[in-house]
Amino acid sequence: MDRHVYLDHAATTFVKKEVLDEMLPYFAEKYGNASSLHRDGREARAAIDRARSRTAGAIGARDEEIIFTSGGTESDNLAIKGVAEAYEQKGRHIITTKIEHDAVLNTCEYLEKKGFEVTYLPVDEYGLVSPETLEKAIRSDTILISVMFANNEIGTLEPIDKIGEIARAKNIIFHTDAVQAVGSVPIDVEKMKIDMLSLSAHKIYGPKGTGALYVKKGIKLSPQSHGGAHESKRRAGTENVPGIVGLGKAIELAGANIGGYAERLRAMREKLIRGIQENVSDVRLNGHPEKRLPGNANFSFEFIEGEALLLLLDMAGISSSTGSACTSGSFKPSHVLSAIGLPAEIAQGSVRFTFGDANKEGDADYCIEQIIKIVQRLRAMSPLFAQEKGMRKNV
Amino acid sequence: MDRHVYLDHAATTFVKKEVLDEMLPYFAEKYGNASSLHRDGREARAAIDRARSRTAGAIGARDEEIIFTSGGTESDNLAIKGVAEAYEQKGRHIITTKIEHDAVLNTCEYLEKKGFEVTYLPVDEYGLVSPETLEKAIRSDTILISVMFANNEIGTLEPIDKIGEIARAKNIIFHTDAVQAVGSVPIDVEKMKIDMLSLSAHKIYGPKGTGALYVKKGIKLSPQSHGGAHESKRRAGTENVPGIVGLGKAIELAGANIGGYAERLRAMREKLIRGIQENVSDVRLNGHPEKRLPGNANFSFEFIEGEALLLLLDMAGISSSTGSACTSGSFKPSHVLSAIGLPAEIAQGSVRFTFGDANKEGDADYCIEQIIKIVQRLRAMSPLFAQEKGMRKNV
Amino acid sequence: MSEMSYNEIVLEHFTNPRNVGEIQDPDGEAILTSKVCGDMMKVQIKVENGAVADIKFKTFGCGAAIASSSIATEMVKGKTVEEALKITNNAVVDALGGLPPAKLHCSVLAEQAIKMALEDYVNKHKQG
Amino acid sequence: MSEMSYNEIVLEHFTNPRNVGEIQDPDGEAILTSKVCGDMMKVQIKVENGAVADIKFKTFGCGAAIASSSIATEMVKGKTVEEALKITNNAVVDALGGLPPAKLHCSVLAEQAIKMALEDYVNKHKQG
Ligand SMILES: Cc1ncc(COP(=O)(O)O)c(C=O)c1O
Ligand SMILES: Cc1ncc(COP(=O)(O)O)c(C=O)c1O
Repeated sequence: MDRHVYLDHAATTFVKKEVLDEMLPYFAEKYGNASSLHRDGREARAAIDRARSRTAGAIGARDEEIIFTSGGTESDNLAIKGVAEAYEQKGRHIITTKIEHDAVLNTCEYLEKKGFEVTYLPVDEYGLVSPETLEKAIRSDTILISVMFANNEIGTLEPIDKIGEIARAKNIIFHTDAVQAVGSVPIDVEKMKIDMLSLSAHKIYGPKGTGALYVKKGIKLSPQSHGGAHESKRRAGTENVPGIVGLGKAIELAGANIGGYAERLRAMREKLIRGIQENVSDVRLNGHPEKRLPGNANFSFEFIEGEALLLLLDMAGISSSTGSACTSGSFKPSHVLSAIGLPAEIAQGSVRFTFGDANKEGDADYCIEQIIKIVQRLRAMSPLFAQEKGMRKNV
Repeated sequence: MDRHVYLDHAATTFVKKEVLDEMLPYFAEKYGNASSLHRDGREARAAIDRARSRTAGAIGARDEEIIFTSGGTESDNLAIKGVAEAYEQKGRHIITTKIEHDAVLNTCEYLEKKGFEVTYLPVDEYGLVSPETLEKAIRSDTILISVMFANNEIGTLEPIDKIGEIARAKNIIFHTDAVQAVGSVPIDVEKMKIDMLSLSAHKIYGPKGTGALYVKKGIKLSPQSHGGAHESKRRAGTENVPGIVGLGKAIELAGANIGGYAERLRAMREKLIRGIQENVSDVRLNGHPEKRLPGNANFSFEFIEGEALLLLLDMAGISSSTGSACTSGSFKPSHVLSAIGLPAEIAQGSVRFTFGDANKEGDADYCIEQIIKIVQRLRAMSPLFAQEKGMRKNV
Repeated sequence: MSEMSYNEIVLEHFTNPRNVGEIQDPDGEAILTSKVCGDMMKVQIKVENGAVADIKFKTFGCGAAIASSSIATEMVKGKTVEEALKITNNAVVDALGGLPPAKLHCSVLAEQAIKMALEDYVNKHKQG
Repeated sequence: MSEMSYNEIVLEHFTNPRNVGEIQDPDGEAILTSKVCGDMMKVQIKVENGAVADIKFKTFGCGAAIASSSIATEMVKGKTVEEALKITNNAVVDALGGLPPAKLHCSVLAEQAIKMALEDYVNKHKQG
């Protein structure tokens, strides 16, 4: 099978040519250490400064509010542990949600072991957090609210501006994991009253291993990486100059094209959804019908198991994911699908398709065609399907 | 001035062509997420596996003992905090030295704030740690010994095998920061009884933003980055595939060439040392005369200040460093030079030259010629030099 | 991790599973759900002259579960009931040329479901 | 950080410092060591008709210290002693077009050493 259709852009994307072109000189030619005073060092420093401005500009922040990290995971860890450590005298209560990425959830669980208390807010059947529920969860010792901008599995967009409003009114630091949202949804940290925001380059056609954390001026943050005085002493480690340059270019490109990009993805995604819903029975679209990332479609195909579907799709040249890429290969049904109330056996049959710039006209059609065939084939060998259809016949 | 002589290889190196060539496909073509089950993911996973074998092979470790990180700083942080957290029930005492890199020192200082006790071993005038002193510092609650393989400022090579011997005999975990040593000195973790070892790609002609931590099988390590189940659950975060591929290639190349490389560097370095010592008065070579990294020369030029010297060298096209690149621009005299007993005003006149593959025949000569001129010029405007020479005349 | 990916034999059995289907009036049958992952396997057998003359399965499960079902049913086909009852999940894994560590339990599902169908036959046979 | 690098004016004064040297029989002089970083500046002045007719310095210090010494001595040259005493480190920094934040104290060294040399002259003058 020669055809290759990449429908896993939420897991990672390719690096765009314009991005790689800007990065290249910083590997073998302009290779100075940005901390060095000499010409090679200054050249590297200037490149980082430019990337910082571009990154800040893309989300409405100021240059000095951007800390470069090794990715979204580090940004989330730094935000949450950094605030927890800096404000523990003030309080030890954190509010987050049940559907965060593991980088947030596991960090919160780690803090629970260290004596912090964490409230994991529920979500409704679409994956939406309720601002009212959130407001009620706030206590006098709450020091941080962390709610993701967009969910990586089901694509649901959370009511970030409402949450920002509440957090600001109560004077509580508000962090959002926007790793999936940046590049697909316009973001303005000022308007949205966001105090901290995590982002990652490899989700927006930049390089893997580079991310950033926006931290509003005035917020204290205990560094989590100790060493040299890099990143205004908030993140030690020799700067990944080519990576940072790549992030700067990628986020600038993303910002410039956001409207058209979202439109393009939405069109392909809607075609896929329609095609599946019209041709496959017993299928469920997970996530919110409108408030969702433009490229995301997440289906539960009843009576079959997701990995088997994923493998046969892969053999047909289609790259997809069961839930989050990070949890593929684990058995616990996705915590996100559990949180929206899907029974385990239905959650098990879930597959995520995420569109992006690797896709072209016709990919959705090809995908529909293959899904129909493969679902049929797997159901034919599923004892659940036989039971169910048998039962219905008997009614 | 068109001539450019890079003598700051200890700060960072360029990425070699062979290394970049292997990395390139992983940006825009083979861009899968190594955690994904589909073909794109498997391709990325295979590349990481290969890099892991190469990295393990270069230091005599097993594949599963290698954890990829975002650099030397993260490796040091993970090693020290990871062991501290995993073994704090056993004891809260750590032994290190006064001349470690900030990535180790600041991590230890952080742990002191958290209730750990740290012994900072002194060094002699050459920067050597005494194994006897180390042995005496061991207590029943000592859980970790961390001694660097080679010092980044003065190049001194520590008696690692003796320390390994002692640590193993006392059953204490032994970590070494080998960021400067890898590629210049042969390393075998098995023979040297090293339990943990930090390394960084950008010091060995690999990319910035990638490093590794070797952790001997059986040692417990509390992860410091929480999130997905990457790196056998010891370091969360989407893998930087091109970076890891680059590290694998760079360390393989380094291992294959180590003898010739060290010889080449040593020859250039010795020429520089001789040239300076024969032509400049009141100059001191810091570090050990023989037990030192092949590329490192560190001088203290009395009566002048290092940054001024560095700037004029820079104008003459020579890139050098005052102490560690990370501390350039800070005022505290280098902690390493203080530890070897240099008075502050002499430490202030110190400059490090580190040779590597960016250098060619004649670089040492050019450097000698420029240093002679610049030192003369700065001394001519130094009140200290006038005093000193005046005093000597008066004797 | 590389431990996540399947070898050629597994992929071949997963893609072209043998013995999928149902048997009318089976001599023994069983449905089993894995406690580990919720995968489910249904096995039906036809016994002739004390040997497994035919065997069919339906499986709701991942690649490893389907491949294990396929190869395990192949392994018992033609064997005497007594011999067939000796099947172990290790033998299934070996026949598959290995499974990712996290997927070993899928071979257990196949072993147990087949054994249960055989036992179902033995029990009915005793009574009859 | 970009805050570490020097601008053109600073680099020019550092590379071609004015008024380096010594004065035989100065009318006022001073040597001052910075408590912040250990840099040292020596200043000598010649006064004619109440004005700074000549000024020379020697500085042990970084780029900022040398550039500050150079521009500060230029600024007071020709001024009356009274006017010269009004020199501030801010004026020195302004004349240099700014200094990296961490290097501001170097301008203080220049200001203070020059003031001390001027005061040395004033004191001697009073007494004489
Ligand atoms: C919502 C979300 N947060 C955090 C991360 C982690 O980012 P990274 O892969 O850069 O570590 C991801 C992606 O894996 C994500 O989708
Ligand atoms: C001895 C030593 N340890 C640790 C580091 C930190 O490594 P990295 O620059 O990859 O963060 C360096 C280099 O800066 C070093 O020289």
